[in-house]
Amino acid sequence: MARKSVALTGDYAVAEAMRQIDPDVVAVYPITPQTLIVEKFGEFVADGIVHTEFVPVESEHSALSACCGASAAGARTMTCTSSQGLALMHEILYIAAGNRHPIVMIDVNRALSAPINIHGDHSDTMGSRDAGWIHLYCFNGQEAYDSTIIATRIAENSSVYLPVLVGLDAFNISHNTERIELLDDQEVKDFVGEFNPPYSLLDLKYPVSVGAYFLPDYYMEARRNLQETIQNSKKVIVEIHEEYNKKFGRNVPAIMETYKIEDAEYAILAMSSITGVAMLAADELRAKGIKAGVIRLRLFRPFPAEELYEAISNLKGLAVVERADAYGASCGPLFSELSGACANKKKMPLMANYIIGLGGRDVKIKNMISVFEDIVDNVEKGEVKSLRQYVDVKG
Amino acid sequence: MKSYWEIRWHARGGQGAWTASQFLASAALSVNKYFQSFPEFGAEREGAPIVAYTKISDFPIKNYSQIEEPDAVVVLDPTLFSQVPFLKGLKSDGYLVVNYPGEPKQLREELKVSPGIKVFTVDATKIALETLKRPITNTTMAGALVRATKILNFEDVVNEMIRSFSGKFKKEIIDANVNAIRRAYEEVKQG
Amino acid sequence: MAFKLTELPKKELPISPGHRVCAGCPEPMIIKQAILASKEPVVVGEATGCFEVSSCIFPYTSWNVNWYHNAFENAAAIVSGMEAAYKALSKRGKITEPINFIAFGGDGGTYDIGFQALSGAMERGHRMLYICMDNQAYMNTGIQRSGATPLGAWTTTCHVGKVRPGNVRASLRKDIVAIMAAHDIAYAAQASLSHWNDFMRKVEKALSYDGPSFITVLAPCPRGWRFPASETVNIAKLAVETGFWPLYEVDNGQWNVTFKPRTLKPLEDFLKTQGRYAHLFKSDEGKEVIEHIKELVQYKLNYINHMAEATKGCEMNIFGRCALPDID
Amino acid sequence: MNKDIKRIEVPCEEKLVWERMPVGNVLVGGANSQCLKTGTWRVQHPTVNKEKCTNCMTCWLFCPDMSIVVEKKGDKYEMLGFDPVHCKGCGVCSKVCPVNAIEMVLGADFENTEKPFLR
Repeated sequence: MARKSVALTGDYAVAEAMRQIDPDVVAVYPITPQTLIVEKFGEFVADGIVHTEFVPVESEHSALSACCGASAAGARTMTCTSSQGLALMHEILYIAAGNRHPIVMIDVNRALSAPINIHGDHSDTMGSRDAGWIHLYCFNGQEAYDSTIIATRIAENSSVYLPVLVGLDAFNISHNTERIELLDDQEVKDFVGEFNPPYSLLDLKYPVSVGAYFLPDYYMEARRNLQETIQNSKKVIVEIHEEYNKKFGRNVPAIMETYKIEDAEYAILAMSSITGVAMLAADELRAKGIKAGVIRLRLFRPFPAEELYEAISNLKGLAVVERADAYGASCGPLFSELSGACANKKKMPLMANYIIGLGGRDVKIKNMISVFEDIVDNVEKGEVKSLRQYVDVKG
Repeated sequence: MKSYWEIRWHARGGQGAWTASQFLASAALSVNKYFQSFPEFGAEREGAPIVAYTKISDFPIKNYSQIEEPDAVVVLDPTLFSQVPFLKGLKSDGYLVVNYPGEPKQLREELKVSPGIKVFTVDATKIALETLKRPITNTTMAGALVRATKILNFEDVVNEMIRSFSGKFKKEIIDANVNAIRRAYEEVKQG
Repeated sequence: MAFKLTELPKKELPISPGHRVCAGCPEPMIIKQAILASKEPVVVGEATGCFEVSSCIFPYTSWNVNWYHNAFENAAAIVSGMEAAYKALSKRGKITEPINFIAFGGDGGTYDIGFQALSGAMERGHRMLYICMDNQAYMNTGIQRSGATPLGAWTTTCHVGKVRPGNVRASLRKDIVAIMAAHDIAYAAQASLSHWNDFMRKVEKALSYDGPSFITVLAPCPRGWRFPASETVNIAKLAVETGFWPLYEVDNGQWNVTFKPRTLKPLEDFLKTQGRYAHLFKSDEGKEVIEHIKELVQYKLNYINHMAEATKGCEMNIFGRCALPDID
Repeated sequence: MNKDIKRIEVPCEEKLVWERMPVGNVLVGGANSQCLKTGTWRVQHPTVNKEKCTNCMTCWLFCPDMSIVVEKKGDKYEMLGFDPVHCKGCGVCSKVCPVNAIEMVLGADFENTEKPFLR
């Protein structure tokens, strides 16, 4: 079926998805480069195109707090933020997950201060990775659009009821006008369906107390339960992606996208938009006879340990390329995550960690080629010269 | 015919370079091509020299990095000459399309453009003042670019302009814009 | 409308026994009075604090009304969200019953850490009542100084020492009612649990407006103020009768004194009931501080009276209403 | 505590294992804290002289522990005494009583879990 394609920035594509979902409550605070979403959605509100109660709060902390209140009151709730905004929400991120508020949040991945920088990297969401939210990372504007719709279904699934974060890269995606294929409004409406909340503060027949104080006698049980819930959500995440893809003829990967990995000896594992240049680099290496491939990880939480191991176990060398660093740690967050997930695995490739594209430093094909060359060199020499390296840094 | 184009736009903040870039993108959409259009990610404010990018392709674009070696460079404002190295990275067989009242030869000498690069000039400011009554050269220069590179079919571009302006602007304004882009298309000189 | 005490037990109590606040705690008294004053069902959002941690310790709750706790500094923000959800779901016909939204916070969650969220919620015009249970220090964490701690009072972060006479500050305390009134909300008031009818009428009035409202209620804390648990209500009463805690409201821009003691009792009658002021009576320097407190108390009384005089006839039924038509 | 109002008694003693924690750790059905016997905190307890008592309900309004037992008699409410299971013995009732009908007595009287403290 031929669908309508339009020219939209990544942010506008998200705003369109939000318009079609027509959430009950959206509480937001503006921050570059998320502002285009807020502004566009604000237009829909001003024109009465959506039914949403739009709450333009006075901080991100209050944005997520208001979202929690709205979600606890049984409303379909969304917000969006970026960088410092997500950092300011940090406290409430854990509460939203602990209280099982199925909030969908779009985060335009931007670097954290200091030094202040408004450009793209993943330090913001990586800093919030353990809060109990499901994390989906988008390749482009199309995927940001699709993910916004998919995330709503995942969050509100009765065996999930967890908040979902959708990450798209600052500027390269958020402000990049691309060809976006939209679904019909009715298709989206039918796909997301009605929100059936786990409980509601507005239901006067069944009084609820939400947000109880936990003493040491029950705190661990609550947290253990949350761990199980998010781990089990993977199955639902895959099912909902399959349903979406089948229904609308899409090809949105639930967990990861692999590129020429079947026979690959060397691969780059990365997330979001920078994997495109990695794929182009792999093509160039293959032209030189080096069997290169790429894994784009889309689902970061719950971390798909088995699937990733499956994808990397036959490689000779794996370069984990990240747009985030972990200060004082021995490697970046994705690398430590993967290493932890694969502890005790027998068949592991030689692995090295490459930090790239921090604060919007442009990631080019040649950078990815140099990463491939370095991992090939490591494998040939049989040792990793340095576990963590910085790509394209003056020095 | 090239299946993948990378274009860099030079202007001042407020002159509508990104708008022109996006307009070209939507014209590409109307003929079922793939594209990207994005501003340089800086903190520039109105008046400062700025850069915008367009990528147009027959297949989905995987590359989300900025453009280092454009196939074409478009300059909206001749007063940028002394300040912006807009020849930087331009492919040796690329296209340079400039809002410039003089002959292409003159410009080639003035800027010491290397011989492989095809130089085009058009007095877009004059056209804009005569048609739009304002020195806004963004869509005008899009017309010149299309003539120079044949990246898109010119009538498709005009149709997209009429389509996207309809409903937003009065008929006189649409007509004036169509007139501007058409004149730029016709008056562009190669040398 | 005056409330008839003998008829109040008709209504279900919003909270049940078994909660674990200190004996003689004023907070359950305030919550009880506030919610009993609402004709419509109430949904509560509460900031982290004494009553919050004591009234709902998993797996037990003392709440008979829908109750939501999220964090310390965001009671006003969570209730904004609840109210927005109510509006949205009403618009879609998913909810038809009238509901009043009340946020409860301590003075720390109101004057200090929750101040920004409160200001935002008041300014945006949500239909909610924010009630500050004002015990003038961080009691939940062990009696530390807050922006509400009055001049000269002892707390565990403004000790009485060789060079410091308890809480040192430039004013008696932050004037939270005036700050809230400056948001041009329909209703802001100061109340005391001892004057229950005055307080309940204020709650009723606040809830009658289609917009945000704010009441701060004095909550004498036996542990934090150092007095016997049985004296809670009496001390609240003395605070009113000595002018330390005047009862007034700012109703649609009009300042009104809602209770005027015929003659003010000496301020010492209030101060000497509490261990937090005991040091002031033991030295000449302390007595100087008392004199200064008296001046500040008198200043505030004059200020309120002047405001009442100055705003006479200013009452405008214009605040708090949303001018937007419903868009469907 | 108003006897007219039906309370939902949630089994308090059941130990929850992690698999059975409610979604969002939400407690449903209203107050269930009545099973917590805060009366054990008491070192003194109130007694009421019903001959003086005017059933004005002031003690009922101020009691922080909802431990004033009242019952509807005809169209009026009558104060019957105190809830010995929950009364923490703070003594607020004795201070707010406008007719001095309530007096605090030393001793917790824990054995008394049935009879309200009447004099």
